[in-house]
Amino acid sequence: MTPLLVVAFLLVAAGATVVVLTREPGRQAVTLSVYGVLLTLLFVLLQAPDVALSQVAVGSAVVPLMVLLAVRKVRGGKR
Amino acid sequence: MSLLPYLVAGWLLLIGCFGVVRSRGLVHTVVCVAVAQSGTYVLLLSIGFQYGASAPVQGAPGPVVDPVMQALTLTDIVVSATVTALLLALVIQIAKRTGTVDPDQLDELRG
Amino acid sequence: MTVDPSCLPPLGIAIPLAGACVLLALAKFAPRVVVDTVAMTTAVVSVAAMALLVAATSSGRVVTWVGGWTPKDGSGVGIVLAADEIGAGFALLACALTACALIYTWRYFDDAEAHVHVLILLFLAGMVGFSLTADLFDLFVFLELMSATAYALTGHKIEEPRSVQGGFTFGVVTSLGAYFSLTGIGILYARTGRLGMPQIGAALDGHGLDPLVLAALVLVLTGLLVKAAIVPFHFWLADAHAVAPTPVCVLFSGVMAPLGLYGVLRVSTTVFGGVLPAASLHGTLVVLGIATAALGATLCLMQRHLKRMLAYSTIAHLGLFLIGLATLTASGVAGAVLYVFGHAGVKGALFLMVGVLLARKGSVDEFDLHCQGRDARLTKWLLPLGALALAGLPPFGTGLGKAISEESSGLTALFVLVSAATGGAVLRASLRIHFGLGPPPQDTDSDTTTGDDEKQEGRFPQRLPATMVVAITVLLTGGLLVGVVPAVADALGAGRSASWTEPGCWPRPCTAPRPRRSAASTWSGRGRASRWGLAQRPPEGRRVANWAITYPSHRGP
Amino acid sequence: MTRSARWIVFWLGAGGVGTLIVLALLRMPSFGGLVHPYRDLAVPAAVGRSSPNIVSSINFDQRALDTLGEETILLGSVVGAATLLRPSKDEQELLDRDEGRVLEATKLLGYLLLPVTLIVGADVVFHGHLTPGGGFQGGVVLATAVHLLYVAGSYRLLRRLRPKSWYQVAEAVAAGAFVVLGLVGLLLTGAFLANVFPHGVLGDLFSAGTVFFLNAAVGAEVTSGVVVLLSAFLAQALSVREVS
Repeated sequence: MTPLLVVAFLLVAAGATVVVLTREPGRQAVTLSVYGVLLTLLFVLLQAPDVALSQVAVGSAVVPLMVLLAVRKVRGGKR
Repeated sequence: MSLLPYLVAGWLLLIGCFGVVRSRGLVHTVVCVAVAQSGTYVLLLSIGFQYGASAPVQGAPGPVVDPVMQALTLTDIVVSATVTALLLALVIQIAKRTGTVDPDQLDELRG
Repeated sequence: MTVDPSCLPPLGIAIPLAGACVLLALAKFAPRVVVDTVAMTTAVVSVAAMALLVAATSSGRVVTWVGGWTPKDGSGVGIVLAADEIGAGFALLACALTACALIYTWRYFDDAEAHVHVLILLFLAGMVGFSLTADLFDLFVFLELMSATAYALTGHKIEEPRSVQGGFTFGVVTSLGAYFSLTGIGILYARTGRLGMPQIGAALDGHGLDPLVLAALVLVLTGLLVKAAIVPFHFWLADAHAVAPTPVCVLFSGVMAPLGLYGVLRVSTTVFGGVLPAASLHGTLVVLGIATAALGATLCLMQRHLKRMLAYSTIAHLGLFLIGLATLTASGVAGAVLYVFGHAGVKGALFLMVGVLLARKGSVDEFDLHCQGRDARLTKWLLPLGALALAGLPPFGTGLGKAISEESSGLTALFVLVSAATGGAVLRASLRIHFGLGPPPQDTDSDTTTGDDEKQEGRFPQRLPATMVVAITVLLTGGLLVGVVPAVADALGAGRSASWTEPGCWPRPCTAPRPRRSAASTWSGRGRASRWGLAQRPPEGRRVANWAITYPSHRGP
Repeated sequence: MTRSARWIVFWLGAGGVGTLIVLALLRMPSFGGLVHPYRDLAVPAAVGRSSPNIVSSINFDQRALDTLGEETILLGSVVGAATLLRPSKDEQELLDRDEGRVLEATKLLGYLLLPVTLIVGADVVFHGHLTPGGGFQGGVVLATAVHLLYVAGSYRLLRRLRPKSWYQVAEAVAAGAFVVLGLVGLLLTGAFLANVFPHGVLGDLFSAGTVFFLNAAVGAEVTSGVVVLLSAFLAQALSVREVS
């Protein structure tokens, strides 16, 4: 196993842990987006360009955006 | 070392579940569900990987990595995004109706 | 004109899908009556297609390779759909219940354009696909399709806190379950390099149960057992089924939850049948079934919220179905499936009657409604009848199914107690509401969920719309017919159990002794061919041969 | 379920499942190995149908039913989320709010990126059978492009360019097209979703038969679906307010 792959796998594992441990939902949207990029890098290394494209579009843009909008609405509801 | 990919996949799945149980806010719960699902992407792609093989595009010479697993992962990603959207929509309505997103304060949430 | 039966399974998926697309395109412009007509037509055409399919399965399994990727030289890349009596029966049940739910819906929703109809039709496509697929990854896709549309339908009444919360719990729990299933599917792919269920089964056959296969089994079954609300995954069901719109409850309790059990049966026989010691699987599933049945029945008796009561009765019955299926014998399985069909009709009718009560009286609380139903002409007589049917009264399908499965499982006392308890709970509520039985109950227990803050559904009509009466009658009659028409039991194989134990039939008999293969045997599926009946049953040769898969020669042990 | 009960269930379950998974993983074929039987069948099958992007061939030809299911999940979720996020009886969509002030640089960037993203998105969709990407990825990019207008601070302009109900109709038509293409296969060859169109020359734009058309249908469906989805979320976050 190449060192690059090892690093990528460990980064993904660490990224996921950080996302789960981030309590504040607004900040979690940011960590989730970074985690999406880490996954994308891993997928590129795993020779999966199609999947990487999907992941970068969905995992680090659309889903975090929806999370942000939901957080905003949820906070607004509390006012 | 060759077990690392699978262990990472298992870790993602379990840490996601851990986050769901630990969660004190429903938006956080939804994100943790998405993290749990990302474990399945890593697992599927790792299973399909082959050293020295190229991406399954353009009829490259030599072996390619398993395209079937990549196709399944694509489907999986779509499922993840859509399920996240639906759950977030429900969270927005819960917040509106009850004024809270803390699972401990919601009497109807027994899971 | 004769229809080639192999085009029916994909049509079962395509018809509701096409109907949903048409409806969604028309949603903004079409008047309500057009929407209802299109939805109803789609459901009726689906029922017809699936009825044809059921008829075709009587002469053997109908196998379809989607996209025309029929295996060449025994190995192929495509997705296979396989319909046998049970799978096609479940697909037909899903279509028929959807038709009934849509009849009831005719005068029911008034605010939300056509979106509920679209979701119900997409849900139907998911259920039909789940019943017919023989590809493990497709099983996951259709499981997710059923789940995604189901969350949206559960939370549809967005003004009610309980409704959206029930939908959310349902969503989180079943999604996580499905991801465990997908992990198991991935592990199986890593071992066998296959996705078709019979192909994986052939590759696993005779290699013993190592931890990898065991883990895959547990993981795949987890998602399905969550869907079927089997203990310890039962808690979401009552929260979700009690709050969904009434017509949707019919589908949830009648066919969606039992489909989870059908998935368990299909996976554990087709995929793991060759490696799993039948006794240990049987033991585990029976224990789970007993716990589920006992817990569901107890909680059912304690409810005063009528829809929750029915939901817990569904949990109890799911436990009983699991016990029947776990026998893995011809009669046990047939009995359980018959029980599922009878239960679907009866439970559906009960849910709709509670829906009528809710529409007329504005409550689904047993205490609240005490003596309130004296003037209700329809439910006064039909609700007690439904309660008796739920308890397993003989002429109904529930009675026959219960009789067959209790006989083959040997747990007669449990079956009688559990079904009597659920029927008794509904009967108690019905007598209190319609005949004022007993003194007006006092509110003492503050812990139980009451049903008086439930919002009224529908238009609150002065006269009960004929469509609602028709839907209830059709469902109740259906539950009765399943029991009295011998052809139904026959088609399920209860009457000709001999054919079930023949090799080549599906589900594979797990009672027959299985020759153990030495560990040194290769990973080829050749030994499997005889067990699939290729050698013994030439008349069915073409169809069965489609299943036979040879493996690339480089595959090592 | 109380919090402590939840934890007990979690640790018991995680312990059991974790042990089982680790035991299973020890027996997995080693990472990066040579044995991939399904691939050995799928790659020649894809090349035989003039589809250089093998993943697309699997998604839209060999295992097209998976993709049909996947797109149906997308359709159901979009309809479901839009239904769940509809303004309830005590709410109204207020149109007069325009959100915040945006830096000129951000605005410019947004307007500049818009055409670029649209072109990239379309390219990804239409070369899906040739290069990495396809209907889904391109569709998401296209939908995101439309929403760059929001980044540029012009929510009102976005609303005008984005009549939600028409996108919903477009989504329904695109999803319907997938089903119709499948039924065409059934009519012509007796197999649902069969690849019936001429396969063309490997590497041409119009090659790989039905794959090209299914790709385009999915691209249209995903674009309109994601637009509907994001617009429902945007509306909730920005303009749906309770009427008191």
